[in-house]
Amino acid sequence: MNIDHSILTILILVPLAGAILLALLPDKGKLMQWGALAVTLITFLLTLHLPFHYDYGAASGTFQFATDVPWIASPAIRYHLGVDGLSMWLVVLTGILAPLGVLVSWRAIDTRKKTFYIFFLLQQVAMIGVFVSLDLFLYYGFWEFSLIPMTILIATFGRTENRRRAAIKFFLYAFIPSAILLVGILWLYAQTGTFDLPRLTQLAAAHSISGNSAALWLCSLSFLVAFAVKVPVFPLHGWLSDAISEAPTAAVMVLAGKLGLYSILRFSFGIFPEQSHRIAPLMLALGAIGIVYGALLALVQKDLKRLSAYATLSAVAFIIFGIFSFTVSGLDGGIFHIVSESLTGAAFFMLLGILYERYGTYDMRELGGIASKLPWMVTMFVIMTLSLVGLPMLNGFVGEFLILSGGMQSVFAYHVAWTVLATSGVILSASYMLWMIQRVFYGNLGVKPENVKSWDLDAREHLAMWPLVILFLAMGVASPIWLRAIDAAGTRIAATQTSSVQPQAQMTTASANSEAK
Amino acid sequence: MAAQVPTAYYLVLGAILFSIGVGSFLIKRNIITIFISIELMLNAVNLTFVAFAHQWHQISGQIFVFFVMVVAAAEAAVGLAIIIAIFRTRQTLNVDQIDLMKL
Amino acid sequence: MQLALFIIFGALAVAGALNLLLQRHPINSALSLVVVMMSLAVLYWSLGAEFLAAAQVIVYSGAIMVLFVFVIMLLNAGEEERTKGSRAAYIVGIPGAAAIFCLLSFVFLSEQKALGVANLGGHLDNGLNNIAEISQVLFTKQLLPFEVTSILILVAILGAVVLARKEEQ
Amino acid sequence: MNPNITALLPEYILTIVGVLIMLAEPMLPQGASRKPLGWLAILGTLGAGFAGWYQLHLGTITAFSNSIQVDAFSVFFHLLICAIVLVTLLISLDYFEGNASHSGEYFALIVFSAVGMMLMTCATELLVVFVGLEISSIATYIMCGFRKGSAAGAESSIKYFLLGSFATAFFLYGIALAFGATGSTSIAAIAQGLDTTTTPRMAFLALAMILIGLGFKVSAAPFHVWTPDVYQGAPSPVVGYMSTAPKAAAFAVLLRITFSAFGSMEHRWAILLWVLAALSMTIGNLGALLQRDVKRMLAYSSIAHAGYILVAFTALRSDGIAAACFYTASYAAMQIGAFAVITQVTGYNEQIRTTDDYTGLGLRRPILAAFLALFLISLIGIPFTGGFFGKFYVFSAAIHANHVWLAVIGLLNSGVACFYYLRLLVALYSRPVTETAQTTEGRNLSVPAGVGLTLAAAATLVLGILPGHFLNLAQRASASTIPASAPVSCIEYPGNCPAATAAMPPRQ
Amino acid sequence: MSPQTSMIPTCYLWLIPLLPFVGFLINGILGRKLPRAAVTAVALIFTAIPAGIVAWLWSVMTVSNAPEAIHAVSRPWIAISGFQVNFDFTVDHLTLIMLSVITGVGFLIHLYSAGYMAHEEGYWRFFAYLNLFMFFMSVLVLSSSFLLLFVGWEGVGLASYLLIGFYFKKDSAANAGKKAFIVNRIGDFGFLLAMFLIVAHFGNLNFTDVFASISQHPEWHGGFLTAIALLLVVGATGKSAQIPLYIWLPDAMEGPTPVSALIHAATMVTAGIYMVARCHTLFDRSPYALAVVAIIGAATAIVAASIGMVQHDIKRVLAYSTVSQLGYMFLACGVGAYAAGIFHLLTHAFFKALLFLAAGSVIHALSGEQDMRNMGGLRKRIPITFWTMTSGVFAIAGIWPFAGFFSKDAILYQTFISDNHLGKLLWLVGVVTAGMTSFYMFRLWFKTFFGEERFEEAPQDAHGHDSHASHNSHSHGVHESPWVMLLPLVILGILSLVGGWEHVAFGNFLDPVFGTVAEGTTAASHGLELTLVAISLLVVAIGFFFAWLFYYKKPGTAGAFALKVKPLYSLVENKFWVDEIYGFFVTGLLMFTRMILAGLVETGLVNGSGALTGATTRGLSTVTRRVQSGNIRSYAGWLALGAAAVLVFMIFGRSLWVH
Repeated sequence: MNIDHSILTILILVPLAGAILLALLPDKGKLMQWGALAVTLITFLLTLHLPFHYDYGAASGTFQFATDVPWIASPAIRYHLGVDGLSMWLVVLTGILAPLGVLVSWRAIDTRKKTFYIFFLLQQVAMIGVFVSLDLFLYYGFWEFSLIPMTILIATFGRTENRRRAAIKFFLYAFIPSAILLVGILWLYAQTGTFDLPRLTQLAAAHSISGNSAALWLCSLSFLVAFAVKVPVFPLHGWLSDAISEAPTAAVMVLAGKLGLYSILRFSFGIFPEQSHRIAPLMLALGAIGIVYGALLALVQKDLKRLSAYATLSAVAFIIFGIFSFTVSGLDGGIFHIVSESLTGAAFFMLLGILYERYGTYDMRELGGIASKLPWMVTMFVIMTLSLVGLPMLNGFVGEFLILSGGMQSVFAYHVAWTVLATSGVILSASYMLWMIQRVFYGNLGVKPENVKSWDLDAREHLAMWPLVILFLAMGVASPIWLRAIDAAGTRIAATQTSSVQPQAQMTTASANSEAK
Repeated sequence: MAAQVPTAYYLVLGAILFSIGVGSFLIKRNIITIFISIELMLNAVNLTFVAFAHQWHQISGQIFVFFVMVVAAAEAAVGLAIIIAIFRTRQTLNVDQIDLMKL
Repeated sequence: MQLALFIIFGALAVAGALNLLLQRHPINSALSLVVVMMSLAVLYWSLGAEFLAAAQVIVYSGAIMVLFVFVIMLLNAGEEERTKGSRAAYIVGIPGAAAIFCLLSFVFLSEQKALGVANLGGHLDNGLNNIAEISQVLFTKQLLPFEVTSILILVAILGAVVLARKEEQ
Repeated sequence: MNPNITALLPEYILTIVGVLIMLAEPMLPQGASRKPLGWLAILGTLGAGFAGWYQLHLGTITAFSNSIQVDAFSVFFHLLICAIVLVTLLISLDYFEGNASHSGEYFALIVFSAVGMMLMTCATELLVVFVGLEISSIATYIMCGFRKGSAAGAESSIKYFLLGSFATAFFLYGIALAFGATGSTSIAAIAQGLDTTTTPRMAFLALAMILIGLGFKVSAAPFHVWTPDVYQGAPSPVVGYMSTAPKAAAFAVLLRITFSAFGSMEHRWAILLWVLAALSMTIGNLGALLQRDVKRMLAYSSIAHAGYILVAFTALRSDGIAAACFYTASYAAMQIGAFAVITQVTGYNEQIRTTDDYTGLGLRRPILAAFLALFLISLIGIPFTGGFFGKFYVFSAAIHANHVWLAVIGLLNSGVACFYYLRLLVALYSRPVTETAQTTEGRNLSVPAGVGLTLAAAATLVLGILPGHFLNLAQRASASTIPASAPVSCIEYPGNCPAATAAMPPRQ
Repeated sequence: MSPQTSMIPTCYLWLIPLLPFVGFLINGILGRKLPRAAVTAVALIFTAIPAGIVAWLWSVMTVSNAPEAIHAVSRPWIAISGFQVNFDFTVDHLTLIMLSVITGVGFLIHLYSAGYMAHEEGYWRFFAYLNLFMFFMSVLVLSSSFLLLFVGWEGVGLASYLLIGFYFKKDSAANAGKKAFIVNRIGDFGFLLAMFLIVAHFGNLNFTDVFASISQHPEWHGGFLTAIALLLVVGATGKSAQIPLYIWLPDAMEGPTPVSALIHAATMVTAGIYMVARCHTLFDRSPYALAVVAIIGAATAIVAASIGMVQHDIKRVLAYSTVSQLGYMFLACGVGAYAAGIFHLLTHAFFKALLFLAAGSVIHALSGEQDMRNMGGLRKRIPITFWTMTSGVFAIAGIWPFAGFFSKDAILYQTFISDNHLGKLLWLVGVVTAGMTSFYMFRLWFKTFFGEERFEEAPQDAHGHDSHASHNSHSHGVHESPWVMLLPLVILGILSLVGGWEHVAFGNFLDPVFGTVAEGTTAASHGLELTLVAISLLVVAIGFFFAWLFYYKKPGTAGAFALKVKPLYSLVENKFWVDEIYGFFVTGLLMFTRMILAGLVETGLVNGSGALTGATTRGLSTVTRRVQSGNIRSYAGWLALGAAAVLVFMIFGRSLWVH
């Protein structure tokens, strides 16, 4: 039989079943680890089904592997799944990160493994669900649901006594805007009587969602703000550094970026093309500022986790900058960069986790001179750094280049200035990463490395790192493999040029005001 | 004819009694007295019922009053039992001292 | 006649109510409530509710109030001391009560015309006397509530038993 | 069959069972366990439930000279109340073991109060409503004080009793005024009378008074003040019961009175309820925000949930009523579930009260913690739980009636709410800070309690994941209460129309 | 392209970069396990073969009717709708010259390193990095599009970062590496922006297409072309260590000497010049940009030279001289004499590599001593080194008939006759710089090889050359280097002697690339050329004289003279305080970040807003709970009030609420 129509459902169900299975198994020995590893690997292999059976020639805007059955008659809610170039690679990404997460947690999580792996798998369920669901209700379901496992993971396995605060902070930051998002969704439903995304997109294209432009504008903001907080975009990132510095490695790997960015691309741009164009100049600015801001703050951190947090902020700001340039290049680059940045970030956090396993600290002042003791470690760190600072031939560069050149081509106010500012990020990123490398690995031995007995990467950690390294190279050299599908999506979004693009100066002011209120 | 009284007056009388009932509920400290003031409120309502029954020539109003009486009796039984219980645990009938649970 | 009855017993009722309010000792309050009930009984009668008037005297002031007095005696509740337990009661409560009164009487008086007048022994729909009428309705139209009341009583009894009996252990 | 029998079948069954229990109670020897009576009550409830299910297929029945109308609406609440009673009985079977205090009477009281509530839901005659209300109220007053000797119990009982009677007086006054305005006390007659009434102002007063009385029963702000104290002092299973069943009944009455009796004055009470809803949500959540005592916290949150349900009243009839019914049900499921867990955790002599005492429960009693976590998640309103779908449905209805800002307020409130729920949830799964908790913790989970919990949990999940059938029921209920004349508000889109729903039953 | 393309097996082009990369992979992954011999073998073979291929390319490209360029087209690297970049390589004469420098000199230096690094730990690492560098450098020159060029551009930056920081245990080394990479990044910042502008205006990054469309629009002048050109210049100044971004190069001397020779003298630093030359079509359209290039070049040349005159560290002298020589090349490009620039690049590659290697040999001989004040009289101790070095010194000083003479004079002459308004002034600067050059080079020469021996014999505690540990193995006093080190020296020595003559041989070799620049004028004024030559030779002689006077005839006069012009001297000795000024800016930025961003914005605005909301809610909550006084009567009070409110609302509500 043809698996294509059920594959997405299967992808959601496998980790769920895995979680239930783990709940039933006894928590003894390495059973939990092996179980989780098996489940995640199976999921990953299943996700690989998508790129191999994806119809790259399909008309853009069509969803593949689709499932569409009524779920609830009234309100009209459907169980509608499907992927396109935008979401396909994100699903695969989610698939591959999971087993790596299990591998790095192997030894790091030694107590209450059961709780950990159950919620870890639930987290994966939620994320895959977000990426594949095309019904606003279903999507919102997964979107909200994804908060719970993450919160509990942070609260339970956080690093310091601050964990509970961090967890609640994370949850509140994500939940309250989402509540407003729900209002937006419901309003849309009241206007159109459907939750179905493709349908809504058609309506939006026909300008027939609602005559009330002010309400529509507020609605679009309710969407955008909720997503922007989750990304997070520059001034809304209050939760990020706490959450990242508390959360266990496996959780951090999937904490920021993906979900919010995907949602912006899929829903904000899909349902509110005009409004998105209207707000774009502001977002462009926020993106550029965020890049520099994150990089500068990363530059002055002493704690590796916090440094990585601000690095993440800077990285996602790149993507925001790209997608809101509304140029093919920017959008393609942005989408591509979501994938590559997640991989790089994952590598970063995994390495930090491994380092923490060795020395039990993230404080750079206690580290130093490790390079001579852990050669493989430093090699991996340098490779990751190069990918993060966007060295050509590694994954980071393709995205960055496309994004920034997209910014240069965009039509919005002051785009040149913002592009210049954004590009200066490449200097700063190099600065903080290299400085970190130097402080951690070069120079004289720090306090910890001197006193703590440590060991270089073991087989398991090699197993976890090498796939990423290879992916870095592959994505850096053979980007078309990924861009082929992504380009279709990016081109479509860029093509939704709205008739009502006002003169740019007005647009910025307008969006600024509306943001203010 | 002078002998007639507007129904409204009965209603106002009811309102007066009702409000006095509310007021004494607010003012009295002794639980029993408070309970008594509730009875007063019920009586006010009864008066209103009767007045309306008279105005509409509807017996159901009076029936209602009848039921109110029954209910009042039942409430009295239970209420006084509760009061006894509280007196057992607290040795007081002053409501101002019955505020274990607050905030 | 009607007017006289209304004025006298209305005044009496109000006086009783106020006395209830002002008396410090619960027993006095209880007795002043009896006064109110009695005068109300008269008013009922004047409004053509003979049965209710009787029931008021027998059931209410007879049974219920006796129960009250009994409990007061049982717990020998003395003078209530003027504790300052609650400012809210005075600050928000009394104005609230006053407002309620004003609103009610405002509405009643403003709609006085529509409400019409009451006269002595107000005749009811059919010639039957009041008691017969009540009983008829009670056992046909309002049978269900009447029956259900038994459950109510049952519950009350249960409650009294449960609550009043001492905990044995 | 004689409608007078079929119409009140569940009530009959429960009454008989109650009487049987009362008769059997003295027979049992002094020290003996009263569990058998509990089982008897459970059987009776099941019977009543089946009777209700049976009624569902009889269509609308009116009996006792139109003082009773058994339609989809009342059957919906019959079933709901039966379910609540069932779970309550299950979780409180062992509650009194070892503390022999009239557990027999307890079961009887629950059953009788259930009868009262059921009567409230199917009554079309305010007199019946009043009597039913009194039955349930008095029963609950008593149950609040059931933990004899505990000062808190007596206090909560007296508070509930005094304030309850106070509110009842208002309710009565309302009925009196309604009678004065329309010359009748039956809902249908009032509805007609209002069109011809010569004293509209008095009608307004009547409605206001009735709303005050019922507002108290459903603990909507500003008539909520009693809730926290009473819930805190009462025994946990009783709280679980009284925070769900009487509310459900009261909401049923409120729905009938507002939509059927005073439907023509919707423009008046809709906006009033708008305000009450906003107030209740805000005050409830704010009150709970810094609350350390778990029961008290849940009490406050129940105020907020009452607010959420009131939101549905502001919506257009067709989806408003259905939403209210649905939310009431899902709220009942999660609330009683939460209190079931609390009952199991704290036991009879509730030593475990504060959030800190619950810290680390996930380690000590994983299963209970998991249940509690589920109910909390549902209370927060996380998708795939009844709580979420209820909120979703309610606010969707409100927004459909263009009450967008009410929805904004409400959802912001749910944002505030998630803070305190989450604090407890997080506490469950983090290491204990105080060691006091474990010592006084109750025994391990007994089978009936486990069944009760499972029922509640299952309901919570089913209402969240496959609400199809149940929604259908709720929508039929709402359809049955709408007078034919009433404007049906699903012109805009067919999806929401009860008729359409019946046409295409949801598929899984 | 031209029909001949088919005849030429382009796959060989791929081998040029790929082989070194393979070498890098082998050494990088397995190196730690492999024996040194194997590592060396891998490194050398995988650099030797490309050199062979390049030689073969010469034979192909220089025959008559050879194609102007060989293209190797391949699958796309980045492809989105409306924009595509392939892995395309192109070899034309310019590339050919660069390639020969890279592979040739590169191979020699590999050879040299085999001896020089023989006793290092991380030997394998060194060669892996070196091969990596070869890979990226050849990509840089082979690429046929800006983006691919940028790949090499960044890559060589990376390699130099890794190699400078080779002794990462030394903080100075780690710092230098970081500094080099970041300063280069500042250049790349410009380069990137230039590319974005190009994409925005041409929608394409291929050299051929971009330049073709420029030549199709003769009306384009200045404007965005200037913007692009200037941004490219920023990139070039970063890579080629020109003002204002030259500061990283002197610190880069922390790396092993062969690295300095290969990367920081011969090849990488010339990438900027190569890029400007490559984009000459662009620059020719923007006189303004050209002028900027010329001025930067001249300024850098003289400033660096002046600093070089007072340095004591032998490698730093060479470093500054490199900067100054690069300045010459920039100057050449700036006046449109690309051919001359490239020619100087070639010769400079020879003699500067030689000088570094020789210096390395000296250092090797003195077991790690780098300070010239502790040298002297080495002439007899290490003769071969001395003679080869001499050839290098004469070459760079520009003494006939050494290579430097031809190339430098070509530049000065072109500058003089250029139609640039500043031409004469720039020429003057160039000539003065020539004098300085000869001064500091002979200063180095004298101080190192003549006079009495100022070094202490046979340091037991020898801390290895470049002061890295583990060199105690052969610290047996001053000694001549092994043959693997001397052979490259000799070859390069010969090249720096004869390297200039090929200019005479095929002077128009680059015309296919640059077109015939200023051909007429050269023919016209032969007399002028001779006078200029005379002048520059004279200046060089003066420079030699002073060096001889100060450091050979009567040493010490230098110190006395320095005291006379104390302020000027200290200014120069402290490199015009440039590093300090930059450092001030950087610390300022960090301070700003800590104070304003981290302090104000992050805690105040970002977290503060959230905290404020929380506090407000808590406050409200406290107020709400105050109502719950626990007193029944007050509860009744609230109920009464609420009831009153509801009643009011119901009766008068209509007027309160607009329907």
